[in-house]
Amino acid sequence: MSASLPLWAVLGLRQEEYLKICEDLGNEPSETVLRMYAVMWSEHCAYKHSKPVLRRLPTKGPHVLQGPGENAGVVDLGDGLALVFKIESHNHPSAIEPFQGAATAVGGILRDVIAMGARPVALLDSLRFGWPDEARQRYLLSGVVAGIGHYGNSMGVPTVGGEVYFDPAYSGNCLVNSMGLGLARREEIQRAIAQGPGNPILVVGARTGRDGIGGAAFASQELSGASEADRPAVQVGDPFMGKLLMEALHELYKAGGVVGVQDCGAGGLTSACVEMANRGGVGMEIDVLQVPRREEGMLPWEVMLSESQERMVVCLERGREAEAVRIFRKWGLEAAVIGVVTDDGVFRVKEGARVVAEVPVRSLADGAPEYTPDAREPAYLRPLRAFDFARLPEPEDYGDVLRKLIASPNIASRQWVYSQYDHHVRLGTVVGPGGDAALLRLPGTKKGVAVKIDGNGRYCYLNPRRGAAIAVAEAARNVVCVGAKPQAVTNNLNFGNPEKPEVYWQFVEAVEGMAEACRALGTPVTGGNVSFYNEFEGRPIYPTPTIGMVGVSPDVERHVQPGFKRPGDVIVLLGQPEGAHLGGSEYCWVIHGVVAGDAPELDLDLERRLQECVFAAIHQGIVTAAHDVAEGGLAVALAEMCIQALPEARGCRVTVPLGPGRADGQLFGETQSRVLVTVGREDVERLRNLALEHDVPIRLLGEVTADGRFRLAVLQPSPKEGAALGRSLIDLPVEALRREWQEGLERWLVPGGA
Amino acid sequence: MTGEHREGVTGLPNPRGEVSGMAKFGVLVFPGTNCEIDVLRVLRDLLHQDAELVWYEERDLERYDAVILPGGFSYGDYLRAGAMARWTPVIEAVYAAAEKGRLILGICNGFQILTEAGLLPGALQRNRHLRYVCGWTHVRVERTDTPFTSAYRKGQVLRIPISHGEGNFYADPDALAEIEKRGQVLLRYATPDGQLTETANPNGSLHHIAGIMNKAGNVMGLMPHPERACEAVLGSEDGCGIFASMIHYLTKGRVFHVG
Amino acid sequence: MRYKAEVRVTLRRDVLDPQGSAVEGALRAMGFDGVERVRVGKWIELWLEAPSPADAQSQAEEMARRLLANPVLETYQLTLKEAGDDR
Amino acid sequence: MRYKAEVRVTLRRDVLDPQGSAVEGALRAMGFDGVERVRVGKWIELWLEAPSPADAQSQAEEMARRLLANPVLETYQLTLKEAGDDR
Ligand SMILES: Nc1ncnc2c1ncn2[C@@H]1O[C@H](COP(=O)(O)OP(=O)(O)O)[C@@H](O)[C@H]1O
Ligand SMILES: [Mg+2]
Repeated sequence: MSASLPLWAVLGLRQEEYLKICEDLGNEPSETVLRMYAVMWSEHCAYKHSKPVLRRLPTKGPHVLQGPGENAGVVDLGDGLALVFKIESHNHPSAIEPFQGAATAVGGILRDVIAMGARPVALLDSLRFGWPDEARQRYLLSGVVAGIGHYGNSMGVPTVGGEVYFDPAYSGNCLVNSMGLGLARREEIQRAIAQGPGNPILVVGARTGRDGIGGAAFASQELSGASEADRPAVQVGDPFMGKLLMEALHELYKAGGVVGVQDCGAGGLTSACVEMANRGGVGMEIDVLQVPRREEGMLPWEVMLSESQERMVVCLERGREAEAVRIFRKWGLEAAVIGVVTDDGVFRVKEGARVVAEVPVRSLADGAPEYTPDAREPAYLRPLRAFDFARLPEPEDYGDVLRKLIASPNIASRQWVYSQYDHHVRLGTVVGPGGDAALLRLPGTKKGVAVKIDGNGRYCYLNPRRGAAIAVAEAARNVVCVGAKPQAVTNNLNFGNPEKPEVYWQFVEAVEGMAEACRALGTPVTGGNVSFYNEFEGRPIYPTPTIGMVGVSPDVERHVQPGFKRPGDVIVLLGQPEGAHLGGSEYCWVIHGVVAGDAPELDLDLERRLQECVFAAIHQGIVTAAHDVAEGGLAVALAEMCIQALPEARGCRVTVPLGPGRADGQLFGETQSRVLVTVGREDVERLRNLALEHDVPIRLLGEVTADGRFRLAVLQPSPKEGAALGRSLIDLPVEALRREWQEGLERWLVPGGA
Repeated sequence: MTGEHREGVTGLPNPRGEVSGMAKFGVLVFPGTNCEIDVLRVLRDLLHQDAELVWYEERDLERYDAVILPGGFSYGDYLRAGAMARWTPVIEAVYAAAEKGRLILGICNGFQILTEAGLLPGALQRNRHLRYVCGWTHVRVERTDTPFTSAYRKGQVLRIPISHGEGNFYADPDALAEIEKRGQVLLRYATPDGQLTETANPNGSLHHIAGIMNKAGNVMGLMPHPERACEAVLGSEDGCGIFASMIHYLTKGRVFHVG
Repeated sequence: MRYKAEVRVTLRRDVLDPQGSAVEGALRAMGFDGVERVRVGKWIELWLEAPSPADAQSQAEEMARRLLANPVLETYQLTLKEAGDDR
Repeated sequence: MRYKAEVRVTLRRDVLDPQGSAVEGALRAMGFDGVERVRVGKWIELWLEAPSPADAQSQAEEMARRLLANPVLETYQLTLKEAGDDR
């Protein structure tokens, strides 16, 4: 740290920002004030580079009760119930200390849900690491997974789904995104607002220590080898305290008198208080001496900026303080009145009688300048998109390719991961991890909530606009595959440094693509999170928007899963009948070591029709299994359905008519808008009619067998007019595939193999 | 979950259908307990019993026919799972209830608390592979002449989920021999067809022990979560028999034999 | 007076120590071939006020016996010292 | 020669110790009113073969630094002694 730099520069503010602060204040800020600004105006808190772009997202819909802007989004589920959901990232902390970084991510997202007045009912996680051949990546994965389990399990919230991908692009900067869902009755929804001059402000939960000071600023910088030295004390999550806090808050909500609540996340007390005051259009006065502390000798700005976990700020109606304190004490927690709502629009921090900071709420909360940096298409794109796939040899042994693909750490079973998460607690999990989307039942109704988290960074690297749209489409498709109707989206935008024109271009493109897809599918965005500066030593990660999609099932009994159920059932491909798209595929990466081409094409209109058709078919009760075609393409999707089949239905015989393009592209390419379903012979006609009605292409591929073999043949047009030649390409015992799939990930992780 | 499938509920044709009487259950809540609502739902909504939550500071459990210590993370599972809950006021009352022959059932964390309290022998160590593990397991019923297992057939294999980081049952060789000799083992992890193989043991428990009772036969602890296996829509109804057995015993005043 | 008790909790000899074995395996994999055996236990420091060293000692003993170690699995060793202001 | 290294791993001062706090609360609730503060760390014993005490020391140091303690959160103290046949 150079002595010659002014404090504002050391704290990461730009000169123009400093000047604007002076202007807003009418004088030069004190150190305390400046430090609060540095945090509140950091990218992480102020969304300086993203706000203008995020406005392009559709956020309204008939079911949306709360769009972006509160702690979490809310959609109406009918029957007086509301679903609260939100996603958060904890990428940098997890790269430094995977266990605690991931644990605190879960704690944070749960407090967002709790702050909305809801009971958390489910968690999902979206993870990205470098290739698992590096010991460091395995260490990160193990730590992150254990950390997520540590917090979620202890809180009694099931982790019902998620995703894990490996790619060298994430070697220096892993991604840890965590999604939380909660349920509340509509009238129980809380807001993060402070109102009513004279009303008391309380901090509840844990004591305040020096941990995590500057965390928001830390998240707003690139990682480098040198990050170690200047990072804040690592925050340690305390799920036990988190659980007590949750119970105490729910008791408090029930008791009444709560005006508003907000979780203390990035920016600590400052951020929570200022945002609450800003939403209410009021001022606030805080006395740092009233804040219960864990450490001695803390300075006022340390108290105001600490990111100690398991704390919330509550604004109560006057006179309700004693009751609140009693409730928190019952749960063994602190609840301290630290300030009061005022009517002057000023955020005033005092240390006893001494005023240490006075700032206009609006300036601190909302006054950061917005930036629209230059955007430039990255130079890497042209050569990559021009890649000549003819250079890649076609496989000699398709069975061997399938074995390798199914064992890829990006496709293999994730059981090693999700077995470390309690996914049953609360008795709501009808479909847990392992299938397409998770399905939770809604107590007291026949209905259910489906949820999926999705995002393919490789597609976005090749085409951020289309890649983001695919993420939305795929998440929705997965939700449909368990019998639910997609409703709304939360998202986490993980990108590099937005001040780089190439990264900013990726960002803008991705948001546009996401917006298009959300519009086309009728799934508004109710919130999300932006994580920039995901770089290591100057190299950005793949642009990685993750989409959290929620849907509603009218009848949870009518759900299906990917595994085959009955020998003799007919296997049907709905959606895009032909396609040999190789770009960005797992096949190209695993077999040829190539990441190139363009992301697969996406016809959003066909996608919507397909989803409506699958939904209708499931609710007519004719579908016995359903699975979307994703990474690994048609052959892998079929293999997954075999592997997950009931013992008596473990096998299939399919014939794929070859269309234009390479056979490997047709079997392993990741052509979009495809769903595989099975139906009984007697129902094929009904399915055909449905497909016709929805204008969705339909192709019968074969049937489920009981012989334990995976048989795939292709039909090639023969030189003779009108005839076709059948050729068997794959004939393997399902058990062999199952073993590859089951052990594919574990082989990397468990010493000495699975 | 994939590849594991229910055998269909055996034993009582309909374990719930057999439940006629009503007993009074106290379900204990320690700071950090998180399965109390699940247990309550099964007892009240599915089995129509009189059940209520009991805060850990309660010192009197006289009014309950049976006491259940549900799963979760009492005191965060810090130090050792169950270690701190064991020293809370309600445990004195649990001793008294056990003494009087009331039924006591500890599930998962509840089992850990009961061993810490010395109401059940042995201890639950960290899982052999050191990872938390959640998933479906199969357990074989070793005895049916007890108040907790009478709704099952001997040798019946139940499909019930587990979810724990410290479920690795340990007792020193003498204690273990004693437990076996007295027939205190009620459930063992097994394959779906009842074999005791290495891979069927999810946590390294000695002798595949998943559930045991005390010498007197009125205190049981088990690591699997029977309350999570009481509805077909959640994947299994096999766990219901534990509660059904208890209710039968409490309302008919005797152990009930099926077969 | 303030005292500091240090309690070392170790697994009994005959109890398997999966964590110790894992560390041992990891150390060998890192190239520390000389490692023969590793055992992992707990190290608990506690500060307390007590009227006398004897009282502090007996309190600390009791805490260790009742809560800090589980006799089925573990044994403990305790040392007591006067504590200044170190925490 | 055989050596035994004892490694005490403790949380850094400024790092929150939820486990310690919970134990502290439990001890007070058990009636040990004099308890002021509890911190929970690890106690690792390892036995190793090494050509000399200096070598054993430097190996043990390296193990502690690289694996046994997580420098982001913890610090360690190491003592080395010659080991007989005790395990
Ligand atoms: N990190 C994770 N946490 C929990 N569940 C996961 C995680 N990663 C994957 N899963 C679950 O494993 C299954 C397969 O994952 P994935 O291959 O990513 O599915 P998809 O191709 O449908 O995106 C899904 O049910 C998913 O929810
Ligand atoms: Mg899928």
